[in-house]
Amino acid sequence: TELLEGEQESAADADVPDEPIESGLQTFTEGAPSVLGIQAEYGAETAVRRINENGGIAGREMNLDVVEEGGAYLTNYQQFVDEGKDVTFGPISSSGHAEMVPEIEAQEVINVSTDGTVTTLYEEDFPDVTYSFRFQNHDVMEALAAVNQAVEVLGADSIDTYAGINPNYAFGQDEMNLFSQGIEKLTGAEQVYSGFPDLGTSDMSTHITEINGEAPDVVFSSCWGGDATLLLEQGHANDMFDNTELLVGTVLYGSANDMEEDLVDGPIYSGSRNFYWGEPSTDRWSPAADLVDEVQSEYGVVPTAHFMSGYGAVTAWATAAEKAVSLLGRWPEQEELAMVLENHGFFTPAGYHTMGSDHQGYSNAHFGELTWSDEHDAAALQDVNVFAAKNVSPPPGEISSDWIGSW
Amino acid sequence: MLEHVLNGLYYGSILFMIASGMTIIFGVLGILNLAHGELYALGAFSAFSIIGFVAGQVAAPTGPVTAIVFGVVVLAGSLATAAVLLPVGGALEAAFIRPIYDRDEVYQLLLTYGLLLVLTDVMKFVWGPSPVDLGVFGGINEIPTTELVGIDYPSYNVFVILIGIAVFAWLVWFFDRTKTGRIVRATAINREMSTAIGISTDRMFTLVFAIGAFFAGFGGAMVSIGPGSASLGMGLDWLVLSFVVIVIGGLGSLNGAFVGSMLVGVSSRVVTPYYPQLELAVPFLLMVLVLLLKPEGLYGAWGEIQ
Amino acid sequence: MSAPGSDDRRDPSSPLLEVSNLSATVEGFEVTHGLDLEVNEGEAVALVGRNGAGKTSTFRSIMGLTPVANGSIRLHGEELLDMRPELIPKRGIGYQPESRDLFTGMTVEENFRLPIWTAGEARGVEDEDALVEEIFELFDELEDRRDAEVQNLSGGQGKMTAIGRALALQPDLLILDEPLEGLAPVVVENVKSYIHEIIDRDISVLIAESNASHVPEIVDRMYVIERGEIVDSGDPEALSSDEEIQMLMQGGGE
Amino acid sequence: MLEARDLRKEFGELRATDDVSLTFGETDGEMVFIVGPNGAGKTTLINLLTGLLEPDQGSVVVHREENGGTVEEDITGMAPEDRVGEGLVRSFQIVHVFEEMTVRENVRIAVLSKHDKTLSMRSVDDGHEDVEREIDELLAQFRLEDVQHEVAETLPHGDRKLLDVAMSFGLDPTYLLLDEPTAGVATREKEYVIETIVEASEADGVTTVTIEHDMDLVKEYADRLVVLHEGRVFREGDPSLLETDSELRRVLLGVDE
Amino acid sequence: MSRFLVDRDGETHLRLAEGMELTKNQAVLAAVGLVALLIVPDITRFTPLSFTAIHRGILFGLAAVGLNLLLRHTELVSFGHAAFFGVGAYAAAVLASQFDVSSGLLMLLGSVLAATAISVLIGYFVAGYLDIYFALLTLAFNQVLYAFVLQSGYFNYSDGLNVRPDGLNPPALFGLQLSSTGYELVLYYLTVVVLVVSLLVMWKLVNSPFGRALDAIGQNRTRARFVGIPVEKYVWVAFVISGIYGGLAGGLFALLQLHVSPEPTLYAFVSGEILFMAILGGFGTLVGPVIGGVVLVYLLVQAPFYIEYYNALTGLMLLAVVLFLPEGILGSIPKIGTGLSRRRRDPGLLREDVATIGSSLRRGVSRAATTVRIIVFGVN
Ligand SMILES: Nc1ncnc2c1ncn2[C@@H]1O[C@H](COP(=O)(O)OP(=O)(O)OP(=O)(O)O)[C@@H](O)[C@H]1O
Ligand SMILES: Nc1ncnc2c1ncn2[C@@H]1O[C@H](COP(=O)(O)OP(=O)(O)OP(=O)(O)O)[C@@H](O)[C@H]1O
Ligand SMILES: [Mg+2]
Ligand SMILES: [Mg+2]
Repeated sequence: TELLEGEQESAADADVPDEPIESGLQTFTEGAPSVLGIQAEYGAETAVRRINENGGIAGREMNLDVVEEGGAYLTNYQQFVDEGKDVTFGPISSSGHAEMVPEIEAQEVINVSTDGTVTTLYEEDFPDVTYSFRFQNHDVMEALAAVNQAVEVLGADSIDTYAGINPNYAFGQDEMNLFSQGIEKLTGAEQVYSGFPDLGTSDMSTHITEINGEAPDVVFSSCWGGDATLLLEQGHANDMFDNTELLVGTVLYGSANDMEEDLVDGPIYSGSRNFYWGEPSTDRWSPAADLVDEVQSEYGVVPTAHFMSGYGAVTAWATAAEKAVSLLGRWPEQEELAMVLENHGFFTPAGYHTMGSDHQGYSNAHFGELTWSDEHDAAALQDVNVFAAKNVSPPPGEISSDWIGSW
Repeated sequence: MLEHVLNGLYYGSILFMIASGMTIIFGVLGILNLAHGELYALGAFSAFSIIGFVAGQVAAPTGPVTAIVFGVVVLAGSLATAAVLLPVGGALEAAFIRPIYDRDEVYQLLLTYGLLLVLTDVMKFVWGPSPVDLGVFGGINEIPTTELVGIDYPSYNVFVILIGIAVFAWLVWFFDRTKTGRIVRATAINREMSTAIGISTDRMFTLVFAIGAFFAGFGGAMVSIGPGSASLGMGLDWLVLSFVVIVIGGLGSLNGAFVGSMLVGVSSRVVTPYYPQLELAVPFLLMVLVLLLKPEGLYGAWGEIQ
Repeated sequence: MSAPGSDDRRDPSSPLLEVSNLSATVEGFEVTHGLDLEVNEGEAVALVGRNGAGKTSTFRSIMGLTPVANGSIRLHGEELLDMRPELIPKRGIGYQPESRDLFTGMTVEENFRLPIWTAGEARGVEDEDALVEEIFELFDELEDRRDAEVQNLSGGQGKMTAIGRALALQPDLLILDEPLEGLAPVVVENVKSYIHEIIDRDISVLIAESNASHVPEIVDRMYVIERGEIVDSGDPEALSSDEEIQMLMQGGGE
Repeated sequence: MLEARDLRKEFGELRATDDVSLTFGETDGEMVFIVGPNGAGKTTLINLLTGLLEPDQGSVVVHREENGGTVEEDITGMAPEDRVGEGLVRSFQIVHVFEEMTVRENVRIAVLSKHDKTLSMRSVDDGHEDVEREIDELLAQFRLEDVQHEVAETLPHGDRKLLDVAMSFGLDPTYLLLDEPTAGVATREKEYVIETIVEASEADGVTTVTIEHDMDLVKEYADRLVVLHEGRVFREGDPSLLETDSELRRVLLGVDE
Repeated sequence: MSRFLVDRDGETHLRLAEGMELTKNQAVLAAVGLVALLIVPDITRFTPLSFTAIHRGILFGLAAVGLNLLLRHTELVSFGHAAFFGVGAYAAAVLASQFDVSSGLLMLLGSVLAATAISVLIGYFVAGYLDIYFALLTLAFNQVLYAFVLQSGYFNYSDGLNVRPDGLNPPALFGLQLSSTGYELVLYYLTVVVLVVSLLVMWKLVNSPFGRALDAIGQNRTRARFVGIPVEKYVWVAFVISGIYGGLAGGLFALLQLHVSPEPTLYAFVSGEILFMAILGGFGTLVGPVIGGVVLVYLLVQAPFYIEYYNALTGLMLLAVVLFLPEGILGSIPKIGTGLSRRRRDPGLLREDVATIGSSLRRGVSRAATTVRIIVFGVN
């Protein structure tokens, strides 16, 4: 009978070890950045749970260890490798990711980063890697989606000035940079102010005061987590939304669970990376349709794009592993799996993704107006625009700023 | 410009509430309390529970009367929050810090650092690893204080600036005018002789630590009520900033802590828009500058409260 | 400056201060060994001995500032060793330490007022201002420096302030540790006469002095201390004429 | 010769040193005593001379014999440690020693400094025999051999004073300024301390300037007397003034005649 | 007695060089320590101990040894040692990523030079300050540097720089381009050599007249000045030496981590940690800071893998050291040694210990409760 069953399902008779797959995730589990990190953890856990409920990967069950990434990226990865993990996920931090890439190449254990978003990372610093991947969109997709959204809402002609409030570290600087390039190219607008409050600050009033003074048409922000709520709270308190036409934030929605109803009031548009649970329409596909309810009942939060960074990273690797087993008829070596991951396409509740040949994920980008959902008692997006990957990110191998320059 | 200055005063007021506690504790106990930032964080977290509960008992403001009621309720809540820190501070002093007064000061650093780590995890245990946000900020800003005087500025910030000034005035009054205050100062200056004139130094120290914790908690509540949220590790930056403040002002000097806070607050807010890259460095540059010009700080008093 | 009213903890039959079998330790070393000492009501007593004999340590033990391994210290018959140290001044001992230990950053006047605030009630002080003025009358050199912060006083001015502060407790017993050290001759004479005045006001005095020549003029009785033990006691005049004692007192011969 | 020229120092309203001009060491090995009531400005004067305080006005000048002539050097504003190099050494009213070092180590620091060896990286225990020998001599001179391995902070008060003075001597002073070296020292030892100072100053031609409150000692040992009062030089001259000058006796001793 | 054995105060001392002597116990401890250092790579292969965590601890320990020169001798608490550590690390990283220097040793040289330069500069400003002012002024310079690096594109902002000359492979050591495990091993032994040499140099230094002069400065500045020691200059020199140790450690850290970013190398809390390592290990000893470094780094790095409340674990352990090992870990070994041997002889003492700890805990709690009651309710 074993043989018979084997014939039906090619993967099942493959030469696959019995012991479970050991995997490790490093993410921000506490403090201010845990707003993202815990979503990513929930996402990864949800993906693993679903995998195991469906019989594992080629029959192998999957275990996931989670550790706080704060400052210890490299050590965390090394410890995971020491413990014999088959695959590792994370981190969120872009500097952590940059630090890890060469080590991953040296240790030859695949890592799929959940986030780690600075554009130059794979474009310029590590154009040619084997074992290191990132699932998430890179900054350019977010920033350009924001540009497109602004143009969509106000029209290119009525955008003359813009300003930015972005967190003071590589990610924030990168996002502002790309946004400037994009919006100046499309509208010829002029930058009137750009402030970089500290990451995790408790006061942004200076920057908001400056914005009020300059009254730009568009304000761009890549603030996330507590910074995003802070921006909205202080923005409202200081009447910032009376002084600007539009606030486009790349990941304001990441703080959906922390926002109060009165905060989302005003011309505020937020990106949600590759995932928003109303988009793409998920009614017919149960993994997507059930997700929001499942997450709300399991964890008491609505899943955000950062949830999908954990979910997607695990799924990217798991689907590639399954594909490799069915191709090879045995469990793949790290190198083989890495090859399968390149140009690998797969589905998540966020739709269809591809892992580019440059080792970073490509997917559609979502942008919508921030509103309040009574049903989920959390912030939500309405009138969501979906920008196709090829419109907001350069083709693999091309450098973003060159590509924007060629518009 | 006026707004930048106001922003600076707002920021400085919160800083003062934290730094003043630190100054008092340093001035009297001679302890540089590295856990002070965590006491502040504890205040922020407690505010989430206490004010959250208290404010939940009244409706958010709709008109002037309800606004005032709401404001009073929140203020009472923040006092209650700070009051929670009194026993916490007192207990920490009596149980951990008291045994090491006579030890080399570096052990005091190590011990308070240990407390810092433990307190962080206590908060993680009680409130979980993620930030919590109180969310009454918007409600307070509906209180139309500033429109009444014709400027358009968030009521909450004005409220905090006023509280900062009130706290300063109270502290100065307490230490300079009241007998208890001056007895505390005497204890700070010479423990043995204080004992020899009948002061219970143990109790004074506990009291002072508790007062320091009280104001840290009050500062925490202010931030928690405000646009910020309570999160683990939120105390670290403020801890370092309070160092800056008390050094600029002069160690152990309350006037110094006040002027220092306001200087740090205003200068960083005024400089930032013109030289955004300096936002992080301004307080430290200011500190270096002050120390090079006036080595003992603006009101240097070497361990005495004045 | 009168002593406060009756107190039921007191035992009228015992001496004012009774130190017996005292062994005090400093940094783990025993510095006095079974020392006995008495001060009666209205009496002025000196503790005389060379440097390091243990005078300061004895005083600090009485004030509860130096740990005591063994022995007993009674004031009005009440054991002080069982007491929290801050209660000792409230029971009526005023202490002028060897190094002045003033409350720096505060004025002379504040230094006088502090003890009244902390222990005035226990000492039965009724009129704070009057007591302070009385002390300034005693040390009229300080009158000018009343509002000076004490760290800016000269050596002698500081010493006077320290004595004045002890007096502000309205003590029954005044302990003076080397009150004449570093004082100009003119002030030495003054302080001596103040001490007489103090004694006249029914305050008992216990003085440590390493300079033996002043002692007979001040006290009624003296103890000679050597290496943490009392080696002799009695009338100062008589003792001072004793050759051997003279040697010990003056810190000579070994 | 050490000269104070028109020195003035004010603390707020109070003029602690008021236009003081004095010279010390006109004759070799001169022993000058500074006396005066408490708060007269004695310590302040020494602080000004040794560089602990900077004067508001006036200067401190050292005269040196060089190639037969005398050279004047204005040392106002010079750092205290450099004045030590000029031979200007002091002790303190409140004892300043290295509390956690033994007596011997304390003295060693002074002697090493005298020999300009404090930057040396050779081990302390080896190769500094001359230093060790000098330490032995000093310890003997100040009767500190018995306690040489005691830690300074555990010493009785008198021995600490002695140590303080011994260290000053270890620096090979030309001018030694001593702030109440005998205060708190038992009577017999007082004489001993002063006698040691006298001997040493005579032997090496050290000019000593000593603040003292004990007039018996002053009468016995002073070559010259300087009386300060309210910041000014009130009297200057022979110690016999103490017997003869009735105004001085009133100010200093409180004797009304 | 042979050339290497000398007799002092009736005890045989092992004589290493002029003025460098060890008592018997010290010699045994030193030998054990050295052997332990050498076999760390083997031990970690057979046990779950983490090799890199220990390596990292030793590096930080080296920085702490440098800091201890100020702490133990001039009695100055530096809260800004990360400035040198970070500058050392960044110097290596800049050489590797901006100048394509591929030799690890050259990078180390760069670290030392950069740290020297920066400590000369900072030292010039801080040498005249004391106590807490010194501590906080060093902290301020540290933070200014941190803010500067964080804002600077040259240093690649918060993302930091790679210490890989060709982008992927580690630098060459002794001219060898090694595989990753080989590189780690060679680097480890290089670290051990650097550490031992640094310790010997420090030993020599603190036992020289210069070391004594620093002691004198620490104990009484005024007096030191008045025995003719140019206090500020000497403090400055000590500061620079201490900075060089920090820079060296930072350079090695860069070589180990192969990536340098501001937060783990330059942030004020790194300074704090270096300070705490010295205290934890026993700042009254020469080697204590190394032990403190290994222990603290190990706890900070590894604890998160084992328990959720890892901060509390570290914190409690620090509290325990402060309260029960009053001289730090190494500093308390002699006392523990005698205590243990007494207990071996008299096991009854052990029961007493438990009773003492119990009662002191109880006392602490009741003391806390009483005081709090008094404060809150005002009842006595
Ligand atoms: N901190 C200390 N550590 C160890 N021993 C000490 C300490 N302080 C004092 N002693 C010792 O205690 C003994 C008694 O000292 P004490 O100060 O009581 O003497 P004293 O009679 O008051 O001397 P003096 O006339 O100098 O004031 C001395 O032998 C001294 O060495
Ligand atoms: N730092 C200071 N600030 C303000 N006033 C000071 C300061 N130092 C000294 N004084 C004042 O200057 C005057 C002279 O002080 P100084 O110490 O020189 O006196 P002295 O002659 O040494 O007295 P004594 O014999 O009592 O030691 C005193 O009135 C003193 O109060
Ligand atoms: Mg004494
Ligand atoms: Mg004087």
